[in-house]
Amino acid sequence: MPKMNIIQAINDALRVEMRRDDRVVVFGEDVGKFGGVFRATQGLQDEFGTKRSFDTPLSETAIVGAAIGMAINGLIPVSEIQFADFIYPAFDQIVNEAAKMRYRSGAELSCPMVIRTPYGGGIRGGHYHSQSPEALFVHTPGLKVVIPSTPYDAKGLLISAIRDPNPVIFLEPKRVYRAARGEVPNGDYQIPLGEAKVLVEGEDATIVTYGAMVHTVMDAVDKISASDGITVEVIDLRTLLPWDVETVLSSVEKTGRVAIVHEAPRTCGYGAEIAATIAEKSLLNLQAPVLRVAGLDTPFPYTLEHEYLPNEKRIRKVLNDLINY
Amino acid sequence: MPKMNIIQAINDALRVEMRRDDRVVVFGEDVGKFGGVFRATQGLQDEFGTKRSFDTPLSETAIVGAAIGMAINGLIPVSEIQFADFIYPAFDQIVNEAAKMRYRSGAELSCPMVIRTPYGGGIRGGHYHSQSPEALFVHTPGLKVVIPSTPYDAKGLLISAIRDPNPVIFLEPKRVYRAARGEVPNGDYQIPLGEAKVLVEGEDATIVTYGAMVHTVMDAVDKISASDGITVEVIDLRTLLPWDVETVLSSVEKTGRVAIVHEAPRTCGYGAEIAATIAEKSLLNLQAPVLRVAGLDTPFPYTLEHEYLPNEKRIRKVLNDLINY
Amino acid sequence: MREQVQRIIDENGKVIDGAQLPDLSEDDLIRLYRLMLFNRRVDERMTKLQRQGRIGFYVGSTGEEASIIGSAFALEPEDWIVPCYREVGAAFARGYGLFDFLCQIYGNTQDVIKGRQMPCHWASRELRLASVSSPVGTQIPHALGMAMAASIKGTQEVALTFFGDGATSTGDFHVSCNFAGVFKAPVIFLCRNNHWAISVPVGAQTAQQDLAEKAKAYAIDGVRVDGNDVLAMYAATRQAAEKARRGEGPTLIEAQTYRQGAHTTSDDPRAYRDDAEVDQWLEKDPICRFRTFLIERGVWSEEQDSALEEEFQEEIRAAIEEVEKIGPPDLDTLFEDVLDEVPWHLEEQRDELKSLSDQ
Amino acid sequence: MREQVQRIIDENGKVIDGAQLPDLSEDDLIRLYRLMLFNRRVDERMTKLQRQGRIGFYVGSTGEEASIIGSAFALEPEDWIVPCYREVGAAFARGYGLFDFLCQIYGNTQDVIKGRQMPCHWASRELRLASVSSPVGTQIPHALGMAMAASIKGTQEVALTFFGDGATSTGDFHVSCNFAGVFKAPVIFLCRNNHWAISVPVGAQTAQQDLAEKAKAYAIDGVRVDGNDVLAMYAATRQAAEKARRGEGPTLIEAQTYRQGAHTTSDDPRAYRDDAEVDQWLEKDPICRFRTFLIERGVWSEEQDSALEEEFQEEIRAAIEEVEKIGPPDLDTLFEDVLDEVPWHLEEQRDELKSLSDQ
Ligand SMILES: Cc1ncc(C[n+]2csc(CCOP(=O)(O)OP(=O)(O)O)c2C)c(N)n1
Ligand SMILES: Cc1ncc(C[n+]2csc(CCOP(=O)(O)OP(=O)(O)O)c2C)c(N)n1
Ligand SMILES: [Mg+2]
Ligand SMILES: [Mg+2]
Repeated sequence: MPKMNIIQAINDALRVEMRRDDRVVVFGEDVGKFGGVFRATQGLQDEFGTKRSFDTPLSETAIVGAAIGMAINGLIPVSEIQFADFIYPAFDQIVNEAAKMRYRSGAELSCPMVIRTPYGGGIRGGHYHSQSPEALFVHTPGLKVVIPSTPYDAKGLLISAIRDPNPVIFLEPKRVYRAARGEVPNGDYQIPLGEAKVLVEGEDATIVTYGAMVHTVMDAVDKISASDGITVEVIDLRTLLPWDVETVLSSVEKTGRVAIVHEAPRTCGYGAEIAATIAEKSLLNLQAPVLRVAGLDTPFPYTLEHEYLPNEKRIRKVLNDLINY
Repeated sequence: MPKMNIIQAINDALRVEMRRDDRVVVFGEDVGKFGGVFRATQGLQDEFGTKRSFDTPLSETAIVGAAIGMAINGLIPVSEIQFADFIYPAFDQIVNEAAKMRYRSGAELSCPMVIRTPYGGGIRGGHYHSQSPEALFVHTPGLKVVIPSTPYDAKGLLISAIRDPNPVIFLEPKRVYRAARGEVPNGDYQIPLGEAKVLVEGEDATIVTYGAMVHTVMDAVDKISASDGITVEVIDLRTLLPWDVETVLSSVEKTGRVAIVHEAPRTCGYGAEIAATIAEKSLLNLQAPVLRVAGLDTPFPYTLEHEYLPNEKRIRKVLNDLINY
Repeated sequence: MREQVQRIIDENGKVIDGAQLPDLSEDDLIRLYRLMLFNRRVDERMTKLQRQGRIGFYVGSTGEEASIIGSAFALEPEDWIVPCYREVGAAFARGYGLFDFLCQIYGNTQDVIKGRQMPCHWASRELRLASVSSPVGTQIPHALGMAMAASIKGTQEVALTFFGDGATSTGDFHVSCNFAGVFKAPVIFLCRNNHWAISVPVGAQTAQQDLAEKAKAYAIDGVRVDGNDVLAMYAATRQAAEKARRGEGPTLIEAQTYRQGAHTTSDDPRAYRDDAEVDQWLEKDPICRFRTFLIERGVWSEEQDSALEEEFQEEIRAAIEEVEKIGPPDLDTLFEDVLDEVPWHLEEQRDELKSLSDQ
Repeated sequence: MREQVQRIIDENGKVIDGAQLPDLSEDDLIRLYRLMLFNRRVDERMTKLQRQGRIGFYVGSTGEEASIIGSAFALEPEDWIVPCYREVGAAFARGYGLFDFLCQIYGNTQDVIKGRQMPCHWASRELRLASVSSPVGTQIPHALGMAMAASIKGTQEVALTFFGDGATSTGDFHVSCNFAGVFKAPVIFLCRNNHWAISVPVGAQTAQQDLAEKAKAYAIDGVRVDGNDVLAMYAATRQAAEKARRGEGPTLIEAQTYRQGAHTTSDDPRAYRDDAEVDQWLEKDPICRFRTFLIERGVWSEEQDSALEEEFQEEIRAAIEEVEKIGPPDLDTLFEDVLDEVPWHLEEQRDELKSLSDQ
């Protein structure tokens, strides 16, 4: 099996789907000729032509709005928003239009479409090249929200997202776009949306996480397990909505101690939902409060971004707090 | 003291502030001559002229974007978004610009401004005249978020919001705009942002709520207390960010049983944050899981809106579940 | 250089000197008339129902029927119509039935969209009628996307989107026109300039009140049409559709018309506009004018007109009677169609609600 | 009717027949030249620092200095400048210092904005320089609002906002121009048409490539100016500002110029554009042209030029040396300025972080 990074895996997924189904079209700012500022769409215009892979003028509103119209009229648009920080001009089209189209039309119309966008910090991107807006989309009924953490998952999840009949927000962990490498099968395979993955089994505590934070957590847990002699179960959610409550709850049953790690701001972040659900459904299993390690409730900073982001120190502290509760 | 409804109280607050401080300007769609589709700005143009109270063209983006510029250049803009459902075209200006202006400029510039908008269901408004987007703003660092439930609070909180040096999202419970009536002092008074109000004290359980749901909860609690012989403490948060964690936690200490009631969708809603925080900070006081009564995770419906909204039945059930846990 | 307003029949129903009548059969002319009159009578009846509290809300289009129906009539069945909230006349022109419309308004079990939206928010895949939503302007990029899809697929359909003068102030209008210019998308931007956006007159909406002129910002064609002249609306739309099908790109059509009534049943325009202005426009009413034209041409008569009025009255009455017997949608429908399948968290919410409603 | 491009000196530094030189002293002319040259040398040096990994990122403006500095120079100190990310030259024209700029780039303790944003995202209340943000177009409505505030307060300040050709595709551009037209706001929309938006040429950005023409959609004035002619830029901006101050409303100025370099240090334009096109524009370089003009006019000499180059080299070197000694901001700064006061939840987060960093 070839080794790929996440960018290559995404490129490969797009290629597989564009070959398989000529309704799939790929577009966005700098996406066509240039192949995207992160080069995720490189070579697609050469292979599939300018009708199926093209540049657009600079408007996220129109990119998403047009994608909705294309989806209704028989295509499967896979649009790119250059950075998740720039998705807000399309927010109305996403939350008021795409998300509600199937419901509001009694399923007369629907929007099978994917919006791909790199999210997250750690690349010295400051306020506007670092945000993690997943909670906003999870709070919007009518969307699926997916965040892969590895090349293998990225390809399999993106293929599933493209074939899914619902609008899918596909957030890509740009911090590990190139750093995360792994084996990726050639050709066609899917990873079902809605299924989490237990990355490592453990007995003493559970960490629920996703996206770029998976790597931070795995590194930290490796070290902490080695130094402290504890075992930590790590769950990569992969799909944030609908999320895999069963996998999470059965881990909680086992360990009784849970932390959620994400880099979006803490208040009303995705971790709040997981924490609230666990405390609601599994209170009697809990040996300690469900704790959250999250981004700070500040705009994303520049110089001190690594102070902002969850890191080994904070993960170590939270595991300590859980275990010594 | 005169009796007013919420619309009148808001109108009165605007008038008090416009008289006191000529930097305060009021504008939005249909706000000037007509006085707003809910008539909250009625008479202001007559009293203060077209420079300080005026109609705008139809663009929420420009309304909020211009408000930011006005705030930077010495005014205190109080803009109206006709329905909260129409705030999304301004989402980028709110979350990426207004919310981050002070932080990103090292406090060189700031946005003292208020965005008023009616929110919530129960008026047969369907998808687009019923939404409750508060969680989206609470999740955005740099904003304050306020929701009054009574005329008295509406006036006092709006005056505080106008004098606050931060951008404030002021969500108005349109369902009870006219139905909620009460005594409202003449002239100038403030209710500090960030302070909740214990509406009724109780021993057996706590309900945390805000906005229009305060009325639903109070009605339900009245009946349930009478029929079931229990006492329920009801807390009206009034400010959602920063929220009054002390008042909530001391109630939890007392009752050990909490439910949160709001009408926004449940998943990643505001209730998740309160539930997660309580379970984190006060686990050992909890005699039962923190439960949420919320809007459904669907777009807001039309015919069945009262099935969508939290109601007495659901509040009764949740109190039962809490008490019989 | 301000171009002329396209007109075919004048305010008195006379053919304008030198104007060319579109190639429409007598049957078609009568169909156009029937549609406009039907639209108006439905509007009137629904407004009354709302006053009586029998329905929750209604959006009328009195005075704007020609702009809505004339343009829709010029399209082919495979073309998409992408409306805002005020164009059920276009749906009727497509064959959308009164029964379906009423079920939508009542939001009952037979409502295609399952009682999920306010009145006048219909949709029909079969008839290629996109789904109405309330936010102003948001449908415009959808029409763009449908048209781009047609170009990409190499099919011949055109997308026509309706919107008001107020909508030209939105970002959605601008970005869609700009994309359409770049991609030469087969889309028709049909702006019903009815001179008001709730209480805001077009003069306060934009300094460029010659709305068709806005097309120049995108190097696309802009035409201005007497929106109360159903034949001119038909001809202009037909031309734009043919041009689009030839791959020559989009057109912005400004239909100059007038909102004779309230914005919706929630509105009372006496609070903000002068009767004198309304009266002026009543003289230019599109239906009276077309009726005179038909009668003078000998394809229609007063007697036929009276009969038609009776026919419509009875049809509408009977439909209401039938629809009012139908009950509200089932609780289950609340949870369907959020996604294609009901996810676990909605199953939980559904089960809880059902267990409570069984009590 | 496409109007002419406003020019004063041609590509060889000669005054164009019949062109009127703006009323600028010799000192002012030299100041303009110094600013442009300084801007370019700073850009070059910063780009190198980025290559060396000493700074994280940089946005240059090589080739566009005249459009940026000529326009800023035409304003009064009380006027607002509302930039995007490419106009530090305008800040320099206002008196913004290199030291401050470098501190911002390094995001250190002396950075006015406390290390919170990427390089080139400066702000200064005192100098009436609005805060740079990365999203394209979002600053345009702020300038509108500042201008509206001036009208409302009855003061005389004008707001000038810079943006690129790509930004004309955004909704923010449209809605701001439309409001400005309606309210006759004293705002100048200054579009640097540098012909590229990252990899997208202006020809793929909009079908209306005569960007000044877009002003017609709002019935506001649109003028096209040779953006590489610093005197023409000065004159056009001055005129627009005077008009705005007289209460005669906004102007859209299209400055026709060219992005000679990469979009930012993250970009490599060889992947998408031809060298031949770049070479053509190098011939029209704004600095060379103005230098020739000054020398031919006798207000400048080769010797002065060499001395100036040395002066700048030393100034920049010394500033970098000083700034590189300064450390990063304190942890506390992370939590300040989110709101005017630190709320309880941020206090908790701060205390936790501090206790961990003390370990
Ligand atoms: C984005 C948005 N903002 C505000 C509203 C409230 N609103 C409903 S209709 C309307 C006026 C629309 O005017 P116009 O576009 O001219 O259409 P018309 O109603 O005249 O047909 C307004 C402001 C809305 N529906 N959507
Ligand atoms: C809303 C938004 N979308 C996308 C981007 C990514 N981006 C940064 S600069 C740029 C091109 C801008 O081109 P133009 O407006 O011509 O300005 P220039 O860089 O040429 O000065 C793009 C697409 C962004 N910053 N903001
Ligand atoms: Mg209108
Ligand atoms: Mg450019």
